[in-house]
Amino acid sequence: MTEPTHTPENEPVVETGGATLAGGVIPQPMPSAPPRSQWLDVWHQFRHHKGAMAGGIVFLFIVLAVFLGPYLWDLDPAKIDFRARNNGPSWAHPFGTDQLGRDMMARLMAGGQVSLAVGITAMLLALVLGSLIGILAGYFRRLDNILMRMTDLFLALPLLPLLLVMVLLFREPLSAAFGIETGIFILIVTAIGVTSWMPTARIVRGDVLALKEREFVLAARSIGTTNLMMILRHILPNVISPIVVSATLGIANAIITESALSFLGLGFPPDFPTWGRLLFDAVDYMQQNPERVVMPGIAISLTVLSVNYLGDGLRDALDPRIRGR
Amino acid sequence: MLTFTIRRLIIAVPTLLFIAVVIFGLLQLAPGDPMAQVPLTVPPEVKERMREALGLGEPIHVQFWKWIVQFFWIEPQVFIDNVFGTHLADGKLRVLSWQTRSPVMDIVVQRMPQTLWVVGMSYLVGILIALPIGIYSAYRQYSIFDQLGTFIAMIGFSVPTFFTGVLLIVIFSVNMDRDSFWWFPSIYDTTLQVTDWASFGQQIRQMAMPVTVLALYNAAQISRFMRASMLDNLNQDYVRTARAKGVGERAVVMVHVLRNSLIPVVTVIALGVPQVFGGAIITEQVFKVNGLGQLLIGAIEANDLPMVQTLTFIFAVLIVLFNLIADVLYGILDPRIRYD
Amino acid sequence: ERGADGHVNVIYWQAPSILNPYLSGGTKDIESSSIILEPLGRYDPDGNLVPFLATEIPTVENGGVSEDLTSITWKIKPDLLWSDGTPLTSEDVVFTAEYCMDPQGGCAQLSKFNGIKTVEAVDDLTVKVTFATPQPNPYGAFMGGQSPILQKAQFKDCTGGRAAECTEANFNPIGTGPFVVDEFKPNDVISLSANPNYRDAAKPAFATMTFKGGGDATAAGRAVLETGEFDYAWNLQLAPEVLEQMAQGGKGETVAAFGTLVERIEMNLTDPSPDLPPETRATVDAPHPILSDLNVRKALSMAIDREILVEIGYGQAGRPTCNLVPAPEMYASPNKECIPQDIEGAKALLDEAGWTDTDGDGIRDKDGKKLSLLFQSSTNAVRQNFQDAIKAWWGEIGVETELRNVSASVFFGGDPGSPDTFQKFYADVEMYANNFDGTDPQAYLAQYRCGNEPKPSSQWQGENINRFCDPAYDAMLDELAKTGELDKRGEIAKKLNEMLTKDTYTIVPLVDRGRVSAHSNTLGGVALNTWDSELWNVADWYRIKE
Amino acid sequence: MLDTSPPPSPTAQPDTGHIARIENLRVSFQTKDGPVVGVEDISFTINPGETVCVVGESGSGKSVSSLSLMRLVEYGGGEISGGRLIFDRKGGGEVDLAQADQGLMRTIRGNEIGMIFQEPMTALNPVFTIGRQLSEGLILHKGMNRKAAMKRAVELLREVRIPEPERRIKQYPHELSGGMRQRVVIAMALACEPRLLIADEPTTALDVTIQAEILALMDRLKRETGTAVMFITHDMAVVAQMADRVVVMFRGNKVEEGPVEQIFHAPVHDYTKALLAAVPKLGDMTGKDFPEPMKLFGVEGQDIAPIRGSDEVLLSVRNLTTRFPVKGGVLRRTVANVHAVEDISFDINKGQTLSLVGESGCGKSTAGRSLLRLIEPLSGQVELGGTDIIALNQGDLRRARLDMQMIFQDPFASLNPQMQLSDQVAEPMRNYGTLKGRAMQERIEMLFDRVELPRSFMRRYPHELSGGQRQRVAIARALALNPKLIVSDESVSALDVSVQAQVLNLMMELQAELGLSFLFISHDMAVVERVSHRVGVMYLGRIVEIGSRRAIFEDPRHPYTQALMQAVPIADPTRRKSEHELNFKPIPSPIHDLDYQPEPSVYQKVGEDHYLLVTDSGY
Ligand SMILES: Nc1ncnc2c1ncn2[C@@H]1O[C@H](COP(=O)(O)OP(=O)(O)OP(=O)(O)O)[C@@H](O)[C@H]1O
Ligand SMILES: Nc1ncnc2c1ncn2[C@@H]1O[C@H](COP(=O)(O)OP(=O)(O)OP(=O)(O)O)[C@@H](O)[C@H]1O
Ligand SMILES: [Mg+2]
Ligand SMILES: [Mg+2]
Repeated sequence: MTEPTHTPENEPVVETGGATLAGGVIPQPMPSAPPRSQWLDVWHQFRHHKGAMAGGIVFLFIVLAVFLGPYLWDLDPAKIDFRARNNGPSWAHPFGTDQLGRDMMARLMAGGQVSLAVGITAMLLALVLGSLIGILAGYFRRLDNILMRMTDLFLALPLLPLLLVMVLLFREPLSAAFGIETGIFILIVTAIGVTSWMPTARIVRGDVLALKEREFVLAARSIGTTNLMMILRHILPNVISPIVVSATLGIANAIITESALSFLGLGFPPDFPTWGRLLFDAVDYMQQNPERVVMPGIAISLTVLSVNYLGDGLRDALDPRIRGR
Repeated sequence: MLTFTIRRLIIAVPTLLFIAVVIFGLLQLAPGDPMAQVPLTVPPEVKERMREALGLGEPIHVQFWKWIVQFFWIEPQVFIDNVFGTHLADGKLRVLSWQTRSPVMDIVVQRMPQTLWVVGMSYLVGILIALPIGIYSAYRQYSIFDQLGTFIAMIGFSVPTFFTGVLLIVIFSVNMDRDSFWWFPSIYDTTLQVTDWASFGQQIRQMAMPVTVLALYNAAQISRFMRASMLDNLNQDYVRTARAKGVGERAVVMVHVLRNSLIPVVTVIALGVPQVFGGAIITEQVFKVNGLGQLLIGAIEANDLPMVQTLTFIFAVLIVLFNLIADVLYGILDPRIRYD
Repeated sequence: ERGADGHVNVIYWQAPSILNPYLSGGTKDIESSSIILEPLGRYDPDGNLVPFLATEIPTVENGGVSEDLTSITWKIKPDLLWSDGTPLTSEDVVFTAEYCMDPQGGCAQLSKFNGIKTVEAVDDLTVKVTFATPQPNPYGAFMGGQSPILQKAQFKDCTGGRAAECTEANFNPIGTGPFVVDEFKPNDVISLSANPNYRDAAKPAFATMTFKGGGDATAAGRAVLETGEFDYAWNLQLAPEVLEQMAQGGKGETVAAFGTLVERIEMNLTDPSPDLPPETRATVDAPHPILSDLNVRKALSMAIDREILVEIGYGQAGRPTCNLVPAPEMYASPNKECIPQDIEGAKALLDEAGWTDTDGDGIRDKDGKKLSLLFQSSTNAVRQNFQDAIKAWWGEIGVETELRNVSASVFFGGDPGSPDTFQKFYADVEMYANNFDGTDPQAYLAQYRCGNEPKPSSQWQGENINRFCDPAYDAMLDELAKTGELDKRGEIAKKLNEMLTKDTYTIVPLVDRGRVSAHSNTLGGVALNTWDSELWNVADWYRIKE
Repeated sequence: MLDTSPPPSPTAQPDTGHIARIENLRVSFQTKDGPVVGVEDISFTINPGETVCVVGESGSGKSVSSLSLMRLVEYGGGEISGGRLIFDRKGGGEVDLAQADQGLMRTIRGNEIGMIFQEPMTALNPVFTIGRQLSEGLILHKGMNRKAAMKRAVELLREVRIPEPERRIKQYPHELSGGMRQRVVIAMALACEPRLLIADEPTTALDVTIQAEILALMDRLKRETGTAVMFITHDMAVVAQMADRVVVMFRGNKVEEGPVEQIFHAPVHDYTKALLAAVPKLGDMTGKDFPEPMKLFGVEGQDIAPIRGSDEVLLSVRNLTTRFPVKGGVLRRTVANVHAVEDISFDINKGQTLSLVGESGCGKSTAGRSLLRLIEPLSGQVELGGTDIIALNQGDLRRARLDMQMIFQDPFASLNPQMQLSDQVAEPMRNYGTLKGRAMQERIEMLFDRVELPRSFMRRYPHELSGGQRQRVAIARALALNPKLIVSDESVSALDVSVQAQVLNLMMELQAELGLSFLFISHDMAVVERVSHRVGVMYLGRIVEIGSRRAIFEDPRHPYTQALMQAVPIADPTRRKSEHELNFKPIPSPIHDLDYQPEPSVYQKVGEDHYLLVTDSGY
């Protein structure tokens, strides 16, 4: 028999069900630490998830590089230098320059600010909308039909005209109300959010349909759980994994869509670099200046990858069965 | 289930009509004009004449009604005529495209083969590689295979097809020798007829690159959902029961866990099928496949409203249909789901 | 010998939708149909008129055009056959005019038939066109790719409202050109084969042709220059360095030629401020608070380095210009004054005009009004590069610029409901390119007539984009319309051109844009033509034997 | 730490003929509070043709040991950290299962070792039909084709006394009653006639008649094929009936082992003594009108007073009917109805307990759920304290649920797998805001203490518990609100008798103090006798006999009631019932065609508070 050696600190506690005989022939085991909130627990778990931590660090690095980087690398991303057009990497321009001689590193950082902000906000918007609609449709039978037919409608609407109509109707009022940049930001984020929540909604609904027939939902109803609490406590944590996947895919989608929007004139002003646009602009130069495609490509992929690992961590942290392993 | 299906089919009618109205309204509202592509050298009064010739002068509800009649009444007759050789629709005005002045449905039919060959095939290939990868990644969570799969899937999803497509072209069409086996055409030939093995080989060659690009993208998405959903079910008690019966790991995973994990995957796949018919705009453009995606985007750019309206509506029908199929499948996959 | 050279592949990154140029104004449609349909005469690469179906180009000298410029008489070559073997007669030409001039038809080339009173068949091979008023330039109808001859037999039931229903005819027109359509897949591909009844028995050299459409300019260029899959690619609007890189592929070469296309900045002379009510916004009732000042307009032009623009945007396919009408020679003003960039001069000019930076934020102002402009253009990689560069230059002279780009389909769409069309001009300056058909600029210059500006009452239609209005200009236009002598016409046109550019800086021309196309090393006979269809001489194309 | 050291193992003799030998097994789990030992040190042997009963405290590691023997603990996050599991394979050779690879295990599982799982609901795959799941093992190990396997599956279902097996085989797990599911799991384990059968509480959800039949079935198997049985149970009467040898476990250790007579008549260890003393016996309450708490072993000065309750009617149920559709065909259309509850009426007084007993699948759970409207009944009236439950809208129904709570039959399925236990117990209080903050915390702690769960469990998740522990969480949750009525569906079946006694006492105490009423659904007649004021006997969806407990137990009139009383096993190994005492009556089915019109229930008064169904009940 191979008795595992235990240091005194982690001496396993033998608790097999408490004192059997009240009055205690055998003493009660000592109660351990007081119960902590479930979310604290999830957080604790999350912190010890290798993938999540790696993802988190990379993500943090990207955020820092993009938002603090410009203080260290203070070249103006809009500074045109016709003499230095299409340069390869050099000390003066570590990532080379573009067709107008602008520094790619500075543009990458500036672009990252926009792309990250748009990507994350739009993804969150789509996610919240999608999950909300999915859960409502799956959970409330009465809402199912109307919400799902609405989803069908949104899926069917041609994207481009829809976006064009949005610009038509909202660009000027938004610019007037929030200033040009914020206005456009709101417009873009809403445009992406409003046009990409449908898959999440349908996926979440499918899961909820199955979930709400589980017995613990019935049990929860029997103890008087309100619908709101039922959704928050019982349904939502159990559909977290498709939501997390949607989130990762959503952020990639949002970053790419943003660049597509600029072709409709819906995006940021053309002198605003974003990762998607840098990548798109660079495709023509793929053979001359491969670093121009590679850098924004890596930036986008790395962001998505890190968010993916963060999501994996969250998912694992929420699954009590995987926890502790 | 039957009543559910029937009920849903009945509801589908007003839904689709509503969608048609909304699409029509949206297209009317959207800025743009069918004359956008006419050069600036053509004077405005001529453009005005051309607009009138397209029927643009008529009130909106008349235009909509005309479309409804043409699409729901005349086009089916044309279809019947084609199948049975009758002459019901002779002389009746079909839905005509403003760009080409020809019946929209004819062009749609013309675009089907390449769309199905390329987009459909890539979807199929995507699913076929996504499912095993998703399943195995979940089964061996955090193994090398899983990490690699995650990595590739994320790259596949986050790097847009306008990049991967061009990359493939540069590698296989530009840098390969024209005579080598690894050379692939960068331009899809829609006139190619598959009649013998040689032309079949040619067809495969010209499909190879667009299908690869799209399949990678599709597979990335589906495999992630598959993996997540498998992970949710791998630790359930019934899996233990299956193991206690002595069922092999393969069957445990492929039968017991898989069936329980299919709902999100079915949803994603069902969501994707109409997209197949919607075409893949960017990939089609990169490889000049000229399928339905190119047709739609071209029509939107040219503000060819009858074309956009018809295509989008067909698309809507497919969406409604496949969502219904998905719902029916839910009921079959998980008997606990009730719809009454 | 006809058909000896096998197959030829042509790629147009815009796909043709119809093969009847009268039903579509699109370049792609006009050029693709020019393989099949032919006019009486065409322009050659130098802009000269050359007869095609006609025996010669009618002029006053040879008596083809009446002295009073009110009629023109065409003589058709004898023994011409349609591709179906029937003879071509003057009836077909008359029919073509009727077809286009039918008020219900929505003919896209109606302006070519402007001023025509009657078209009559004098005999089987003679057609006489009579105009209501004297026409200094009577070569509108039946000239160039825009107005080829249709076969009466095929189109006789397709006039007026029924034009759109003749899908078969519109897709497979019977022509006299070197090729006939085997199969047409709209917006995709045309398969053609040599016309057995083509008038020159030795032509075309190719037996079959594939005309592929779609994709983008990069892909088209690559297919010819790098992979060698195609023989000819049309209009490669690509960054010069990209094109250069492609050309290193060694499979083909690029050819360039210049026409009348000018990339320009248009100054808005009216106030586009969103604060104004919709009836007055961007109309002549509200003059522009900044750009009404000639000095500002001039300074803006001076700050631009056109050489660099050419270098970053067009390379061999562009040259700096100060003219709205850059060609033909006789109409082009020699003005080159704007070409050297003069930042200091621009600054001085602004200082002088009272635009100074009073609050030290780097942006000039005057009377509390900031020198800050909204600069819009259509979405297009080169234009965005231009916008960026111009913004930088203007920044140097203390002008703040906000950029906006609008999808081309909206920008040029002319939808009165959209705020983003170039006609509505809800911006201070905008950039696009325009040209004129054929070689005569009269109609082109007439666009800037008073009252021709887009305005709410005209549903925002109109060609006087800048809302320019100068009675002197209008008077000279009238004179031009009356003048028949070419030298005189040239002088007036130059004057008009300068009034718009050099004198008032209402229009700031940037680049005279040429056309770059590419053909493979083995394709011979290509003569790039910017005055007519690029495919004007496909009949002469042949395969170069190694 | 423990004052118990295992007595020298009687199995230390040379191992000839043992089918399985467990030596010093130790199993630990990783939880976030550090490693937890599920089984500390266990050794015992099982011989061919022998039934070894493993009894012991709930949570003492019985299930974990059996899962270790199957090498399935690994999949649940456990780890065999020591010991050997020697198994004698059919071909002769012995293998140490603890070292065997999963490939080898696969050929052993299901084929040579069969296992019946404790919680049948979660153990069955929800998306496959019963038939599919049953036939799987047969196809795999017996090489049958699908058709033959299906045929055999029908036979198996019949053997485990499931009515209308042809129909049931096409149903899904959630469409079966708790007892039926358990029988499906039994059939599944028996399918391949394994050499060793591990039965983890296989009869908790079965009524005594079916239980007797199942036990007889296992006995027969043992006799005919020499199958050895490791039988885990809390029911000492079953132990007395079945066991050859008994192993007593306590807190992860074996505390005593011996032949069944020795354990029953001369227990050595304190725990064993306590256990036996706590066993409720049928007839204990004979002559008493009212239930009273049980005398607990080792507790001095216990106040044992009868609980009278009141005469005020709290719950009144009239003509309650609930049916389920049976779907068939590809289109899944309704082809028949399950008449789960058919026209039942009863009253429950304030502070009193009505027990529902009856055959497995007769509709008890459905009745309980219907009156709380967790299933919408087809027709009938339910009145709780004057409010008409059936007429309530959803909002009012929620408010009404403050007064009525349910303990579900399958505790694992009824707990949210993602929530900590403390949160699950706190949830009802959060829902109604009855208690907050510290007060709520204290109440949770109190409830944990009262149901004998260590407070350290508060932070655990349902899957980290033993069956009995989960059941106690469910009880604690139902008690959290102090409702007026609790529907307790088999709520103490998974508890060992000593804990059971305490939990029952707790319930009765609350009843005495707060005037709680219970609808007590149980199969354990001794427990029913102990706790109820009145008893209803159900058969095939109807109440066939209802009356005061005394009347029913001392004067059963209906033939089914009589049979039920007959079949109750006795906790004495010397008074075993033989198989021929049982009458294997064919069981009719509650599934009827769509056009079937049942007759209304008519009762005849046979005693002061004693009614007998005169309508034909099918028995
Ligand atoms: N996955 C797990 N993680 C942590 N602890 C566990 C896990 N599974 C079981 N345990 C603990 O191991 C101990 C033994 O559990 P086991 O299920 O064997 O009890 P049991 O004897 O079968 O009890 P019962 O009669 O209540 O079913 C219990 O204290 C339980 O809490
Ligand atoms: N959701 C359902 N769908 C179809 N039939 C059902 C459903 N739930 C229960 N039944 C059927 O209703 C009948 C009564 O079931 P119920 O669960 O009430 O029995 P029970 O008396 O509680 O039995 P047990 O003692 O075995 O738990 C059974 O025949 C069962 O198959
Ligand atoms: Mg157990
Ligand atoms: Mg039950």
